[in-house]
Amino acid sequence: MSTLASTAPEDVRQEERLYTAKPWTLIWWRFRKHKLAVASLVLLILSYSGALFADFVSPYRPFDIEKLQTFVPPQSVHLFSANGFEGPFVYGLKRSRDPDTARVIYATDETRIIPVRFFVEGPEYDFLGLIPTKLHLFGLDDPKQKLNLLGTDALGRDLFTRLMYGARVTLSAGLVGVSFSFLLGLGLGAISGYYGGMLDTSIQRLMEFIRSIPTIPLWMGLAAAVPIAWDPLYVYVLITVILSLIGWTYLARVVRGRFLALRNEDYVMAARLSGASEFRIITKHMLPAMTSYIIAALTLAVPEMILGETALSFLGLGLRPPVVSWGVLLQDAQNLRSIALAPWLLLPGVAVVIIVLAFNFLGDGLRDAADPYGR
Amino acid sequence: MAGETLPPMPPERLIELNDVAVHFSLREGLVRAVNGVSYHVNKGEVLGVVGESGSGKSVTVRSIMRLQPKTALDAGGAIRFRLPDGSVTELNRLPRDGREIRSIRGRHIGMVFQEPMTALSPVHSIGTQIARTYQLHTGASKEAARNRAIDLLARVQMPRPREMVDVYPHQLSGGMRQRAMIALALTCEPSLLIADEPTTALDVTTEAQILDLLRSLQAEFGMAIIFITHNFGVVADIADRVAVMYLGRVAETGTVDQIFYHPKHPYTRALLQSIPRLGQKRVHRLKTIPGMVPDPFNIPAGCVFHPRCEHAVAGRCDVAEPASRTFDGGQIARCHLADSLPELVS
Amino acid sequence: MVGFIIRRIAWAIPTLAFVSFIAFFIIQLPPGDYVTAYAAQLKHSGEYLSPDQEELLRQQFGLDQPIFIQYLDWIGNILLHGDFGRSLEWNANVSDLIWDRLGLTLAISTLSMIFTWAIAIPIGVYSATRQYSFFDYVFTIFGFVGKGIPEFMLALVLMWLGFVYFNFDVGGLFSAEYATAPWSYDRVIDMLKHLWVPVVVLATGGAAGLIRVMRANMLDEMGKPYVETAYAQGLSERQVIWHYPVRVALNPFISTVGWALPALFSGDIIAAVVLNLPTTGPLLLKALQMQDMYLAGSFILILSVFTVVGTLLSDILLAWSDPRIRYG
Amino acid sequence: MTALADDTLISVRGLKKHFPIQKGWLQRVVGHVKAVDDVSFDIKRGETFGLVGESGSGKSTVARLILRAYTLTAGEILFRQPDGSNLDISTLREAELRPIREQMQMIFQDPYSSLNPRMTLLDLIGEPLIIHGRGSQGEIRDRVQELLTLVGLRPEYVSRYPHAFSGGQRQRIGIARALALNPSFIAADEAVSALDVSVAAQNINLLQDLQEKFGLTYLFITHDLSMVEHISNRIGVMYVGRLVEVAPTEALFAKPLHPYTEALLSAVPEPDPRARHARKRVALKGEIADPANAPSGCAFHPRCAYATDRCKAEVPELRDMGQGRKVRCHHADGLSLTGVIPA
Repeated sequence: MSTLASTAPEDVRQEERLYTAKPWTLIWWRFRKHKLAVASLVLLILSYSGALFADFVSPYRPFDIEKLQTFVPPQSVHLFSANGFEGPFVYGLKRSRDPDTARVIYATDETRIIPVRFFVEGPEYDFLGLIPTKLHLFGLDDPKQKLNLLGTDALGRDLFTRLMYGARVTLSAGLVGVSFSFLLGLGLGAISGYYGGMLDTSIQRLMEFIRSIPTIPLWMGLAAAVPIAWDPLYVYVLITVILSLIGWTYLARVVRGRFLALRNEDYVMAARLSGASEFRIITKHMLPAMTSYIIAALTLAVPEMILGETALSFLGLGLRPPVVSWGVLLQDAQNLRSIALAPWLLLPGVAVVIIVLAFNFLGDGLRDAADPYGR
Repeated sequence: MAGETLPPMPPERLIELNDVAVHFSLREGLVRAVNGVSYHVNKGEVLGVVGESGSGKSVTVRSIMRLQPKTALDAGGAIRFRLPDGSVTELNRLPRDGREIRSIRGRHIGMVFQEPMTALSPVHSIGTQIARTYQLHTGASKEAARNRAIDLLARVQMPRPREMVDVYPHQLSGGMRQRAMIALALTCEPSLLIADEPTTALDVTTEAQILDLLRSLQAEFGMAIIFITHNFGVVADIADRVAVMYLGRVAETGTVDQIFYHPKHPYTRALLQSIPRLGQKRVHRLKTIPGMVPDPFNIPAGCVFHPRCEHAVAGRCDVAEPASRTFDGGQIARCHLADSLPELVS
Repeated sequence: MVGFIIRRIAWAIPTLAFVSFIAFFIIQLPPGDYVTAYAAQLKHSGEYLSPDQEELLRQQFGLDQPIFIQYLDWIGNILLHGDFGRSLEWNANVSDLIWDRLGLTLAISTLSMIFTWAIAIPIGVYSATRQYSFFDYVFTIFGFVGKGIPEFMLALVLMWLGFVYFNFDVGGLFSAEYATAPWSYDRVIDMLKHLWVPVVVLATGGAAGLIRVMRANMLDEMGKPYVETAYAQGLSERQVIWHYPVRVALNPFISTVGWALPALFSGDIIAAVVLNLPTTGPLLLKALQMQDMYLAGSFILILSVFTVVGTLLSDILLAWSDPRIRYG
Repeated sequence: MTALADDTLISVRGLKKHFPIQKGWLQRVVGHVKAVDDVSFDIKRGETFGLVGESGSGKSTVARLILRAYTLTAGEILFRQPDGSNLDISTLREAELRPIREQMQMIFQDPYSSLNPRMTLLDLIGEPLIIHGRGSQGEIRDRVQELLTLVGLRPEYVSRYPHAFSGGQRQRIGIARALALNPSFIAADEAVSALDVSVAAQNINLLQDLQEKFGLTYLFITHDLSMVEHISNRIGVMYVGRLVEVAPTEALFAKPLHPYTEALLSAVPEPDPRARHARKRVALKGEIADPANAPSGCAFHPRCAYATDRCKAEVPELRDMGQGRKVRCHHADGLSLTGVIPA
């Protein structure tokens, strides 16, 4: 007991805080130490909010065609001009034709300074689908002038705007797909792990079988069977279902493994021997111990779905125009000529890579933090 | 610094540890896992090292083999080992992956680990593992090494050694695996065998078989053994001399009789009294040591055992760390009160 | 061991049967059937089929039979005569179209896999043994990024870089003058010049993943007691690492060989479309886009068979390398 | 159902548990592990019954069967109710078992895995109270604090999580949980084996104090023979799923009747260096048999120095030898075996 007396009261309080911290607090404390994972979390929150408020964040509408503004390169926002500080602005563009190839080329006109304004009026839209408004996060005062942060495509559509709208589809496809897989995986994994026996064996066999089918050809085959004439919304749902049909085995394996491990834990038996009902054991003992692992596994499954959707749409088998998704946007970058002419068309691909990396980092961080009681 | 002033080792001495310290630098702070351990082993002698978990007994023997984890810091002390040609090397000065220490490991010092299940490679047959060691140290042919493996398996009393040589560890029972492990450690007839809790994972009857085997092998090969255990019964069974460790220090060393019948350190006494013995007159309560082993980040000041010691004297035991004191018959205890404790009533 | 292989093969057979059924099912998925599509094609060229004629054709092709009978017909033709049906789009027998391309695909995939392993294993071992060193971090970052970049993206970027900075079209497998030329020494050299791009593209993603797996496995294994035993035997660090933990850490690798090949096939499809390679990928894509279902179904069937066989092979390899499984 | 002697709390009769061995992809049953095979014994009210045996002997399975953690393959478990009647609990369903669970509890070996790390001590120790509706939230909290004090932990620890405690303390938390419902019977499965010597002694003393205070009956399972001698009144020795000998502690240690018991006792390493040469160890040939493939007849015969052809052919019965002793050996009458303590 003299050891206790020799430690400062501050330490004791610290210790007591650790000893009485809730499991999720401990997980959060551990997660916080992964700087990259925390940064990824912030990035993902920003991206998803950007997608949710795409119409507000982007200055234009995704289908606004500007015939005189095709293949405009990304414009950079400046703060200082030759005259000193100006606040955010872009230079005007001078449009001309290359005398040899007759291609349109753009040059910045340093004499024309066009200030970038925040909360400007632009094309009308319904905020969150409810409130009609014209307010946009940023834009130019003069509706004749265009602000193309990431350039434009062959039809003069603003790539930044399309990227934000595309994020809605691509990012949500990951979540929707994962929720489908999750339902399947959790259900079958839990049944398999909890009941065991013949049921477990048959589900195991089924999973083994599904894993022995090459994923992408199967996706492609199924996706190709989706009738072209269908409503884009149906196609979207169907594509995510197809993606999840194959992805669930991984989740089911995680869930089953946890269930099996937990079922044999002494504390679960202790609860049973105290007379706890099946329901109580599952809800009070097993599920709380699994949630953090499942969340980590889900996080790691999202990027697979995003990559799947992008790949299918890129190949023209998934979502098709007029739906805007990152995979659809990348279709424009399929041939060498257009990339050579307008390399910024690859930017949706960069966005995919960043989001996928962020999910991977986040998932890794979560997985490391998932068991705060590791011995 | 200690190395230069140490007296030369007497000729019968095989290995001597002087004031060995091993620390670990962890995120939570510096852990002094081993903090001034001194003991020695003479040729052909069995030293039993006893202590509870966290006493540093395993870390100490790993520093003999220079097998500490990479996070370990050598924090001083000397480990001197006599080679068969009579020369003495200071093991603690050898680089961890150097040629010299490698020529000692497995050849002059063999080691047996606690978990025979995981301590043998799962993807090599036991014969392959033994033969590789033999070839490494003797340059023998494959054929000779295989024969050596069969011979060793026979010597550790494995049934059907000619078949067992091609068997994989997971096909064997715990006791058989431990026999294979011992055969592996004895491949080159080392002069010192380090056994780290070799019987802890085994059942009593198997434990007895392994202890008998070790004893007969020791008579046959004439090697010395450092036998680590937490079981006083096992020590009493096999050791000539005993070192009792507590919190990274040696509390007491002496012959097995001295430790069991005339313990001088209150910790040794308390431990001996806290274990139930067969045929002991039925007592209702066991004697206990109050409190628990402190965690390695909060090692008590003064004598590390004082908070749990029934004889501790305030102002002395909680202030000054006691020095090792030598008594008649070479018994050494680290306690301020070692010669003034009341006689044991047995 | 023999018993194990027999049992394993016995299990592969129902899987193959089921896989083939799925492939057939996919062929049947789009609305309409072969005759509808054939009629549409004829209509395109100005001819017209009456409903009666269509019905007659259906009977002739057995399309009025229940789906299961049709399946038996289809699979029977494949198994007994190697007849995969006819491609409408190419107006040719499917089997004439695919074998050439499959050969090239197999070559590229195998090469990529060897390349992947040659990179991933040493780097994984290095990263694990020098944990938290500078290069460990470099490889870790490579691992993450490599896993995050989809193959087609990498292919696009490589093509763009090659075109803009080296003025060199890295697409295709042959330069224009060799594309249709018969095989010759020069043609092989020309192919090798082009081959590195798909190999790099396919190997990057795979290697990135495998480095991470290898590193994690190695770290796991190196903490195990048998490694300490090996050190205590007097082996040097190099001997210990390559003879013990690497041997064990490779097991999960071996178990993925079977999946690695089909996974490469899958990756190859998309990369090959981008890089315009004369492999199976673009043909399958085209078949799917045109709903040329016999061709597509055959591809799916063959790729699935490869996967099943690959899995079977890796299971056997694993049993061969790990006595715990062999005798388990 | 036969009547129980007045002082008997639990009577186990012909207990069997066979686990199927499944193989292949279709999980066909290719055999059975006879983990427990025809085990019968009584536990008297207020006594400590020790069950010893090597790993794989089935001793833990016996405890789990009595507590009905597993379903039995065969056998009866008679349990005396507080009103004096006895009840066969071997065939009760989970719902019918609930009132029984209040009377019998278990202490686990591993102090780490037996406590849910995501629950506070209040939730952990209070769980049985909540399940059986013992009082309001406030009352449960008071009771948990009382239990903590009882096992020597500070009552203000209620809101801590298990990771705050050392192995020995966790074991005490487990004891407090087992005591929560005032059971009459506790099965302690290797309850102190995982602990350090000095801590094990503290917990053994605690168990003995609690037994005295509440008149508890223990089934004490261990492989540590010195410990079992210290704590038990009577002992059962198991070998490969069968009980080979039952006897009062002193009698068993002084003069075993079964050759296996003799060998087991002689293998115990004694903390007495002078005794090592004085004592003769009974060498056991070979290894403990595999319960999936037990030898014919008496499972011990391949290792037994006294075995005859009869032992190979015929399974011996557990015979009553008088003075509360039972033994499962054909030759028990003719053998004169040596124990490890003076008679």
